[in-house]
Amino acid sequence: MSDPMDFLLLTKGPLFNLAVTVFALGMAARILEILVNGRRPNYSEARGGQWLPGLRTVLTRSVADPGTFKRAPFNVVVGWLWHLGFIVTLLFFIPHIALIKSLLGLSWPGLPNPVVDLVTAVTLVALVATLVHRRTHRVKRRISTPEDYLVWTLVFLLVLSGYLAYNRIINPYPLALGLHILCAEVFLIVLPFTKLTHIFTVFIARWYNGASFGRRGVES
Amino acid sequence: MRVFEKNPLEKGLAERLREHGVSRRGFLKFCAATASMMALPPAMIPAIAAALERARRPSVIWLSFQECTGCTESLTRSHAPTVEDLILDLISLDYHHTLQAAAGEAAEAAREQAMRDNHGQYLLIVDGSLPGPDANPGYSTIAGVSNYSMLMEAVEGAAAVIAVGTCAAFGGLPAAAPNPTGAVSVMDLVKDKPVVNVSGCPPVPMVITGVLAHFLTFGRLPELDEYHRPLAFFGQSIHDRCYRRPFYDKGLFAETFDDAGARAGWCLYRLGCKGPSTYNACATMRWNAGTSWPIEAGHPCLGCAEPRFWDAGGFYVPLSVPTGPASDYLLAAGAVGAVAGAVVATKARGRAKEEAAVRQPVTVEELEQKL
Amino acid sequence: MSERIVVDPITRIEGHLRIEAQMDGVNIAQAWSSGTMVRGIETILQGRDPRDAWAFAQRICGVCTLVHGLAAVRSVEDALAIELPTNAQLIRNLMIGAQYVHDHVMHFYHLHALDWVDVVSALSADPKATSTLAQSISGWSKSSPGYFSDTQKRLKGFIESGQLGIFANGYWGHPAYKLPPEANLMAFAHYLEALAWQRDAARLQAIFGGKNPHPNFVVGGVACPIDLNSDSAINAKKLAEVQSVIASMRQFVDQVYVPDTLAIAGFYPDWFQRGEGLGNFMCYGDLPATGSADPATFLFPRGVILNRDLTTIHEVDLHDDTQIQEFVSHAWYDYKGGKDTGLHPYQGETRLDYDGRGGVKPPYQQLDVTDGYTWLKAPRWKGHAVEVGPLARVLMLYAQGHAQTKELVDMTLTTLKLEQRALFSTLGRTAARTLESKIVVDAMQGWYDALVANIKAGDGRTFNETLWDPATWPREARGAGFMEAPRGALGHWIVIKDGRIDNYQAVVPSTWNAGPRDPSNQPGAYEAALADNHQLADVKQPLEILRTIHSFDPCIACAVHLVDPVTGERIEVKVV
Amino acid sequence: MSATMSGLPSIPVQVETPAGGGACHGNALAILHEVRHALERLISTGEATRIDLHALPFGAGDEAWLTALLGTGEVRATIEALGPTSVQETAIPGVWLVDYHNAEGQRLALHLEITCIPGILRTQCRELDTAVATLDTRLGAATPGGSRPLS
Repeated sequence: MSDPMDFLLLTKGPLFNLAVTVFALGMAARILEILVNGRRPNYSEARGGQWLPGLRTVLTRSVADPGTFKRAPFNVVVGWLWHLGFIVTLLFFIPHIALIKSLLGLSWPGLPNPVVDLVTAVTLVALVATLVHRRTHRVKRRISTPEDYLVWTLVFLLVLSGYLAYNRIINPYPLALGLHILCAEVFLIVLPFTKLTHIFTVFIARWYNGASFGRRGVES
Repeated sequence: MRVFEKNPLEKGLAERLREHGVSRRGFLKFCAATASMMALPPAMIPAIAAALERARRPSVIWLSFQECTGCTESLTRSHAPTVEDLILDLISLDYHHTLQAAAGEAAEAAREQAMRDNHGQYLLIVDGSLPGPDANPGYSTIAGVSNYSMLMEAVEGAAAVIAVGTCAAFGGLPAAAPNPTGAVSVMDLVKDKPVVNVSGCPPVPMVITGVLAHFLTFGRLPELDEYHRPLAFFGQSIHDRCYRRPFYDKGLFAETFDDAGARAGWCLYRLGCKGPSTYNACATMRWNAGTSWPIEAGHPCLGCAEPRFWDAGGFYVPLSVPTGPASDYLLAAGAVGAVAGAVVATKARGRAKEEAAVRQPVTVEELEQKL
Repeated sequence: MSERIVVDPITRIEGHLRIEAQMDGVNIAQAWSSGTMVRGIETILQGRDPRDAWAFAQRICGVCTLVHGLAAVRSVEDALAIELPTNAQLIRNLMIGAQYVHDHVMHFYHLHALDWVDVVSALSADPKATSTLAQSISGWSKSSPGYFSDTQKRLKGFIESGQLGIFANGYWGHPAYKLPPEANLMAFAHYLEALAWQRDAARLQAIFGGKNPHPNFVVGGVACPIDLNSDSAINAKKLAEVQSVIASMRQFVDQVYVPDTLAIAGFYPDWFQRGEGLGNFMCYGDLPATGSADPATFLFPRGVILNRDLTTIHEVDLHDDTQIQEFVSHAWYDYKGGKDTGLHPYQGETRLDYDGRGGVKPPYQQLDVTDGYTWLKAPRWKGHAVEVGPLARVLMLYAQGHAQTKELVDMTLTTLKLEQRALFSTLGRTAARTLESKIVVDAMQGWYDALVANIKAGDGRTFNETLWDPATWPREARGAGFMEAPRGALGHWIVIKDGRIDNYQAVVPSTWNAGPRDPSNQPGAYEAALADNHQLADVKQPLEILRTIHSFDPCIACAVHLVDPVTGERIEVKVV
Repeated sequence: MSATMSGLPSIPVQVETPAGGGACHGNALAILHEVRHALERLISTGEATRIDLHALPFGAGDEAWLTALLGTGEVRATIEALGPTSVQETAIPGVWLVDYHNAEGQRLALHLEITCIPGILRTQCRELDTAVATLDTRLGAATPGGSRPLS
């Protein structure tokens, strides 16, 4: 595909449809499976409610406990940084909101572009730091799988291509935008089949945990 | 590409102007306007003056194929140089359907004469796409001759070809899906001659005359981008040069026509503006002697200088929105996935239920008794 | 055997037109009009967002650059019953008005004038006498001997350069040129002045529509908001610019265009006696005072005149499928129901069939006029071939007793010492174009005043948002958008299904005028006009054909169109 | 304030605040910085600079804002050649606005010149060759019975 405009139209049209299809199929199947399956039945007598503890855990697990923080402050801070950065750029950049509105009909106010731009830059730095950390930390290096690196690469390329397109570092723009969309499409396609699924399942998992503890009358 | 060698007796531009009573100051002013039109820095004015001193009128043959005459209309809106200055002083427009006096055989004879007299030296301008060599030649003919034959015959002796307008440059409207007449662009067919694409639907008038002036001044074509468009005019996107850009950066957008944002001149991105992906000179040169341009008049940029802009998504749909019915795919695939997931899960659950059915609950007391 | 004259390309028009005339001695016995280029815009429109349709349709033509865009917008508004804010209506009227005046002046000076004006003869004019002539017919300021002397000098320098450019091979010295050198010089000066003037006139559309050619429109109103305190909206400064453009238009029409038309026409009285053609005239009407739903409020009335009978105006209904129909018996298309059937635009269907319908393989010398011979269809109103355009409008206004029209027509006839019958002729058509420009340019001032008054009264609305979102539309809708384009009655028909264009068709002025014969062998307006009392002084230089054809102001890209087969049958096309 | 200095009101400066505010879209400010550099260059090396304001993405109010800020200086000239060209020194010495129009009054170009005297104001050496002849003709016409140059 030599023509940038053709490339952009390919990514905005057929490839996007394909990506969305794979993503929706995979993700819906996985979530439904989780929800319908539920947990393994717990036949013991409930010693407390499930809902409140479930919700509470969703919140409390989002903050690292002091022990974890002390042991691995870098993981906590940098991890937080780029997760938050990713969410902010994804959900509060105006062109993304326009895209989501076209898909789901939902819309909300966005952030000024320079703010999103800054957040993106911070996210990129944090992502690089994460990788360096993963490579230099002995234990972490040992436990890292190829999937970890694949996922890191996808996230990094996605954010980087967006940054390059917005700042017009790659030209012409249709090429830059097409590359960014292509990254997003690869991201969407692998999402349901890798640990990226946690974007959608993390809160379900936490709720399950909290609920399960709650039933046992334990606070998690 | 020296085209000015033919008639050494012919006078240079400065001399011709002086004979019309135009002073040296007038000539310098003409050069200043020319520099501005060619998007060259004012420091170039002395060089332009020196070149124009010697410039002679090159022969220009203008072929119109599958077009709407919007490009010619646009040319007549040029105010520097004006179309009358252009055709009387700067070029010799030897064939042009809309403007020429001659018709029928006499018109074709004028074209053939100019092609013979200026062989290898004339500029060929084309507006409109044309049915390709594999399409039915009857889809577009002039004087009983197919557009394809006429183009190829005229290209043969041309010094260079300027494709004016998005149709000639990229196929444009006739080539929009499903391209009912098999329309192609000039560049699709002309491989052995330099081709300049002056895209736009229509192009900014000063961009057409700017390219002509460049050829006239320097005897060669300007520097081109990857689409063969002159960089001086197509080097930057509408978005980068848009006076509403600060609003884009601040996140201030018109949500509909005639809301408070629209009235205050906020960014038109959400109304579908294709400015970010469109490279053209509208934002700086503006239209109709600097009167306005589409975004200034409240309408999002259609992206008309880009290839395939007709098929690049709705004109009122934001640039970031996919062109296909992606939300339908999302819904359908989501539903299918959900069913599949549910079926798999239900099966698993069925097993769990079976197990639960044969389960024999025990209490602590029973357990203790058994033990 | 009598001779067949071919004029291809007909130049100084929009698009690609070929005329073939069968001679009977020096007389034209029969003529055939052929549009030789097709693009298939209506096919391209199918399946797209109706709100985008205007941009596609607008590119049908870059000369009448406004009309197809607006007709498309109106077709959607008609289908969805969208009401326009007052300001939007007035702004559109101003843009339409500017289109008329700009287009008519350019037609007269740049497309038509060289049929009557011998540029080379201007070289022998006396600038002083030219000045006296110019001052005797008008108070236009550029009329000094020095001015005409400079113009002549410039022309002389140009011709002596040996490169005649656009004036090369004109029929200079043809015996049918009757103007004295001084009138030729004056007209040539005005040829150049009109080029300059039109640039200024085009600015009105740029102010409201962002650019000209091809200004922008939006379904439900206009895109330009009004806010007197904003730099980015129609503000006091822009309104003042609009006023100054209107003033310059009025001045040019009053002091140059009208006097020149009368002066030139005065030398060609015989051209008020030929080129009449059909004698049937049709208008859709336009320039509404309020919405486009009620023709009674239009400046240009709607109706049909048959057989020059100005006492009976027949009613036109665009939605009635027995009234407007298109035939392809002599066009390079095929109909499912056979080539002799007529179809209303809502049911319109067409298949490009050049080879099957008599198209001659290029390069060719002569068309096969017994079968298909053009890319234009033959539209008919209740089976009648009708002429559309300025003459139709002026006759309609005259028939309805429009005071200004009566005054202008009667003044023209008196000045030129002509009977009312002279209107039905080649120059009658040209004069009607001039007179209606005067009517429109005067009306523009009225719309401008109304716009300013409305804004002052506190109404700044320019856009009706209620039906913008396709989710609010009915599943199916259909509408007819009409215009009185400068060249005549224009209609766009749209069928909308599930928010997309299901079918689209345009029947345009030049299809009515330049169309071919129909199944009953009735000729189109061009063909009939050429067969009316035309003698060629020199068959090698068919200037007379140009005069009559140009009097219609052909716009052929407009006229050629097609609709996709409603069936799945596809044109064999190689998509590259 | 010393007696030799004139009071502020007598300095021909005219700064108008743009109506409605917000007219400056940012590009005018950048130009002013460029003008400042050009002035320094003019002072230190004598090199003149021309800036083509037409080639810049100005918003509807930018140009008015910029010209208002630069103000109006003492010199104003109009040149009639291929339509009017107005030359106006701004309130900043050495900064000139040169506004080229065609015969129809449409603007061809708008330049900011940072120089001691804009080139277009100077008499053109190329035209001096006709100067003596032109004067002779006029002298001849003005003197009854004709006159021959003394030389």
